[in-house]
Amino acid sequence: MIAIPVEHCLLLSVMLFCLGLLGVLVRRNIIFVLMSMEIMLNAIGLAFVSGGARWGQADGQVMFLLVITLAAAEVAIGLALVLQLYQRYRTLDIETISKMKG
Amino acid sequence: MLEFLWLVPLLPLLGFLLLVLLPLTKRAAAIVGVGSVGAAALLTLLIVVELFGLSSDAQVFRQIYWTWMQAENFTAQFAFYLDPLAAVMMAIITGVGFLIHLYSVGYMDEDPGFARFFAYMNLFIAAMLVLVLGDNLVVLYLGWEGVGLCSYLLIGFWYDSHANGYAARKAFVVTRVGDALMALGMFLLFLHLDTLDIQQLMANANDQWQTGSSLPTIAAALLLGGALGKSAQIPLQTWLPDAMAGPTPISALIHAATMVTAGVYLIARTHELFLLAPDIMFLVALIGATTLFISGFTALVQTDIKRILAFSTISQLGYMFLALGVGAWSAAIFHLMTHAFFKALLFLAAGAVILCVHHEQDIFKMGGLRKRLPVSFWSFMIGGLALVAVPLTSGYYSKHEILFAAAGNENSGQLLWLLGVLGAVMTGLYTFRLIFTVFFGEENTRVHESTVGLVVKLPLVVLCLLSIVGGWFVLPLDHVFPASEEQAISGITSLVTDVAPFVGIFIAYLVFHQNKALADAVVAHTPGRLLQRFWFSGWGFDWLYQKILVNPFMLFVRINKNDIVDSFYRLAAWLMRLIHRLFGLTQTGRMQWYVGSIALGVVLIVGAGIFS
Amino acid sequence: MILAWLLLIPFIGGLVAWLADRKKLVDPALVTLATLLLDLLIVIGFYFTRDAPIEISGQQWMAVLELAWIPRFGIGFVLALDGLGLLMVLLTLFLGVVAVLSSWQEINHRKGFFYFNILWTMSGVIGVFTSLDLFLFFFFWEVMLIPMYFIIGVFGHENRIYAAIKFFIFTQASGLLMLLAIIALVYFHHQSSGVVTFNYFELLGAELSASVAYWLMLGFFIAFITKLPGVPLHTWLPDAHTQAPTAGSVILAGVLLKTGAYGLIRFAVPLFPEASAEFAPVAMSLGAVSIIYAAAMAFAQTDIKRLIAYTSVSHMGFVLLGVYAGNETAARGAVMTMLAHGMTSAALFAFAGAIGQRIHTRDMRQMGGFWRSAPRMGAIVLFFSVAALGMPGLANFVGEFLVLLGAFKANMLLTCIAAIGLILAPVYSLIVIQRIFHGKRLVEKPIPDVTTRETVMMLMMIVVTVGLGVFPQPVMELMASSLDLLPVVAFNDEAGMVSQ
Amino acid sequence: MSLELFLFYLASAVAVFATLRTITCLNAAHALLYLISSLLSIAVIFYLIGAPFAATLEVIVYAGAIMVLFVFVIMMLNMGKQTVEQERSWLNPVIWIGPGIICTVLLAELVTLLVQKERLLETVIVTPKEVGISLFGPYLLAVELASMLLLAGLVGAYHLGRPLTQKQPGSIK
Repeated sequence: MIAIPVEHCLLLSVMLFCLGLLGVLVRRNIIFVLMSMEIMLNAIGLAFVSGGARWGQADGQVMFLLVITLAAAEVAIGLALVLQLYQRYRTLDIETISKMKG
Repeated sequence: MLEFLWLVPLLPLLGFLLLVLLPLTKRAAAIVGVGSVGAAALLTLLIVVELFGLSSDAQVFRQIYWTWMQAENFTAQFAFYLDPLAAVMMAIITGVGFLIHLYSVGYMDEDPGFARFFAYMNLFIAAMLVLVLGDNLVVLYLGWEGVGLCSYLLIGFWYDSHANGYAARKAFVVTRVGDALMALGMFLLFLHLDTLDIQQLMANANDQWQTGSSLPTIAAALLLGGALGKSAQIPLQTWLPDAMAGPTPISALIHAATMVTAGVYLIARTHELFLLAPDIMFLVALIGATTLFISGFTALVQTDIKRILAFSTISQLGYMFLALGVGAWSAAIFHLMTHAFFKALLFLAAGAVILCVHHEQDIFKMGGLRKRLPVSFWSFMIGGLALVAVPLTSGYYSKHEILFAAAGNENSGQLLWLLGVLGAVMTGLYTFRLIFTVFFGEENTRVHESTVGLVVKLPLVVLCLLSIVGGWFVLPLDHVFPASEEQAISGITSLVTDVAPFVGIFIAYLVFHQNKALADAVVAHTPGRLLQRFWFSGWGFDWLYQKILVNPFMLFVRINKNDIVDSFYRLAAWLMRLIHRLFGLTQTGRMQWYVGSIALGVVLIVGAGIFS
Repeated sequence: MILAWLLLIPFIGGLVAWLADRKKLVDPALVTLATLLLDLLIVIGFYFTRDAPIEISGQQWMAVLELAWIPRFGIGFVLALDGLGLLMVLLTLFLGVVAVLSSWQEINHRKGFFYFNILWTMSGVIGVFTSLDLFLFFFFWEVMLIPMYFIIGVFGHENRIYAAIKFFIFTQASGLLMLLAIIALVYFHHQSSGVVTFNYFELLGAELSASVAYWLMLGFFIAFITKLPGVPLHTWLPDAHTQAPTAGSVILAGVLLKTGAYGLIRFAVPLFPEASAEFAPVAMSLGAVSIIYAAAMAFAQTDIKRLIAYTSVSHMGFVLLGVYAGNETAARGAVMTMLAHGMTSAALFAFAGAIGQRIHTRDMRQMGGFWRSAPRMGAIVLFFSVAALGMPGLANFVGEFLVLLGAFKANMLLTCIAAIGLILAPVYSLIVIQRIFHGKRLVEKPIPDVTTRETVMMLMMIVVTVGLGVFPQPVMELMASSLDLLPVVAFNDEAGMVSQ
Repeated sequence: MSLELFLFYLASAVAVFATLRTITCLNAAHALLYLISSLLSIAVIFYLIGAPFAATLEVIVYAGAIMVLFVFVIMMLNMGKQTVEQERSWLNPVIWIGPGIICTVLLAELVTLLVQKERLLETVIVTPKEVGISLFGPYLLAVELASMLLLAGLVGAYHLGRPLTQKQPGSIK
């Protein structure tokens, strides 16, 4: 029994999430976008874990584990794509890759 | 011979089929074309002789071939009905038709469409015979439309010219207006009388309907519509002058002698129905009188020889309608017959003239042809005299019967008579204007005589003869029509009627022969010129129809060529495409734009969750 | 079993034609012609050797085939043939032969696929005319659609994709409405009787509330009137006809439009008699409007195939008028008009195609004076134009006359309006002759006259048209029993308006 | 205020600050370092709220493995001085406005949502054993799926990571 207010944890996670979102929206460098996405995933993980901790259940951490797996896979693919794109376009500007418009 | 009745229309029909299906030489085509009608004429003669040999009560012969259409209580047999009226019509059609066919062999000799011409002519004879022999209105309608079709085909015979095609279509469409009314009349009759067999229909009408009640009036009015169209009476007369675009024998056969009298025949055939509708009877008389009066004036100012005769035909048909309207049925049919003789004669003579002056039809470019073309001249003279009803010619007897009947009619008979007499004066005037201009005066055209051969002359001579003696025939129609009571005609009426044509001839002599400057002087003044132009245009009917019917239709058609209904669907498609484009704009291909949209969506949804 | 063969022969023939072309064995056109002639012979043979009629719920059927298909949902493979169906099948196969003959030289690429589509459309149409299970009916309704879509979209003229998609969207959207109506009908029938069935005979007696019946009737009506087509759902037709290859136009005009009319006669009216009676004045008005509006539109066209397409709309207006007039006279007239229109429009389209092949345009402003070099073609087109304008003695007249005669009994005013169509018919029919065959010659070299193949084809059609026009009675007796369900429609006798 | 609480707030402050720096930093390597410190402080928080297993994972997988990947990639891309200049030009202050508003509003909303609930104060320690039991008990399928995802990621990364050959389209010379 630890007296850390769960909603403070959640508050932190929400703040981190919004910061991550801000990063995704603002940055044009793909590396930074990917990092911001990591931040967001991490914030989600934090929310899961704190929820699980509040009710004393393992599910939160299981979910965190899955999130982390997802993040790992995403980063692996994402970075591979970054390399590939950089090889093709010699830039990391995300706006150069906007051919899929309607 | 009566049992061979079916063969009479069949012979020309077979002729038609042979001419259409086999590639015949010109000679063979002439033999088939003329021969089939000749055979039909011969057969008709035998049949008519046999029919009139029977006692007058038994002069009715019906032949049923097969059931044409049958549904519920409606039955239309394919059947022919021969009575003295049909027999007279049959004789006129095959007789005059044969003569005109014969004439055409000469007239159309150099035409490349020789076989086609005879095919159409034979089909016409067949259809016309079906029309007069039809036992019920549906078979009659078959012939009715058939002759309309042939009329169309023959007016547009020389298809190179668009004007001919237009005239042909105009003829078809204008008469079709009448036909549509007639069809509605048939539907109405069937709805209330449960049959379309003419005899049964008349009997039922007499049984079920009161004289003057609304139903027979409407039905008679609708049938009258059909008759007006076919017989070129006001207001559907405008097609006939244009129909002169066809070869001249056509004008003689179809647009003078036979088809245009179909309306007269229809009314005579259904006279019992018309007797139940006195209002319509009066309307018929009035239309006839007006038509004969108006077209008399129009004929006076025309310059085309065939158009003069065309308006004259309309005018004479007006006399027949006048006769029908006042109940002088026999007189109408009598005039129909004599008119067939002398108007066919006039047209054929005009054709001979036209042929000899290199297809020139303007009478003012002719002149003094009397000596060069004696046969044509005498034919024209005899036909003209019969037309203006000079005593001892056939036209005299028939027209006088009509005028006396009109004078004796209790229903404003004096007015009708007066119009008729004025028309007679006009007839004399325009006929002799034509004759004086074409055949007298100085020559101003080159004439080549050679083309008028025997086949052209023989029909002319026969028709001359008929135009003179035709009036002596006594049509045995007493049993077909109700007897009209003998009217007391005052001496003065009789005298005026007799004198009227001579007045016309005399004026014509003064104005168009003696003192030609007079006519020019009249036209030189503005009112005179305006009047002349008004009359020339046929009293503005064409102009009126053009303005109120044709132009709006054409306008609608031109505006709506791409189908206004489709624009609704096109609008829907356009809207879809617009939406597609608008939504497509959001598809920028920029990841951050998408993420931003998602974030905005989240903001909105969560916001909605909070504030709801 | 004969019915299954009727369906299967063109079905298999289509596959054979495709394979024959792939393997370059025989000309697929020959395969198609043989298939259709075989089918035609079978039908004729069946007609003469048929057994006593089978009676199902008071109606006479010449042949019935009933197999279970998806019993769980009450869907059966039910085929049946009566007089009306027989006439329609005969018309279909006859015009199929005409279509093949008329496109003999027109198609050069992917021939096998073309004839495959033709035969499958035929199969679908025959299915539509024989199936008496609503699910099966809908199935065939779609089967005939898609090959037609390919015929227009792949083998058509310059604007074919647009036309094909328009055709597809119209028929598909309206077909969807019909499907909804069918399912709803089955559902409501299930509600009242507890039986799930798509069977026509059982659904005939479905108890529906008046408003439900009205809506369901509308679903069927819209599907059929789109196909018919009636104003204002006709606009797909001019495009489809104009762009389709000759055979496509022939089949479309001659056969496919008849499925709409057939649907009205077989399904829309008998399934919902009261609702149809209530709706009849509207339907008849649409018919009358179609007649006049399309006639005026036809006159305005300069594209010959478009013109003929609009005349089709006008003629099918008579059918609509006749079906809803609610008496047997008009109904017989409607069926006669269907047959007659099948002949005349198919013949005119065949000629439009033939002329198009000769001078490579459909624009009538570039035609004129063809009579001089092609008098026989002119005569034949003249014949069919005249037939189309309703000349007595030819097939169209019988139909139109009976329709108007019957309709006059039901509604005088509308009949008077429809009679204006009689006046407009020569206006548009004769303009065809005038523009193409009369007048001055505009094309440099003379166009070749009809070939023997075309002459034979046209003589067949002329014989049928004249035969139907002069001796329509045997045909009318054949269809008589099929129309029994139509006159259920009862009218307030407006005729009493002018009674004495 | 207990020690734990103090540590919690301290770690939170570090996390927020580090994250903020991450998204604003111009140099990728510096940003990555900030990110790692943010992740580590979150690991501390995990430990504090009774999830030692998650804290361990956070350190090993996130701050360890994933970030190393980033480091390698940054090294491979050889982002030098000019990239910093580029970043500066890209990070125009104006472009912060729109996303900033959206994020602020979202934050406000989420905070409102959190505040609306009654206060939940306590947390319970969840041992790695419990996590393991539920991982290989009810969540077995999810574990399998995760393994498959990782495999797919592996294969995908291998495939995508191959250097560009001459034949491949889309290259800019």
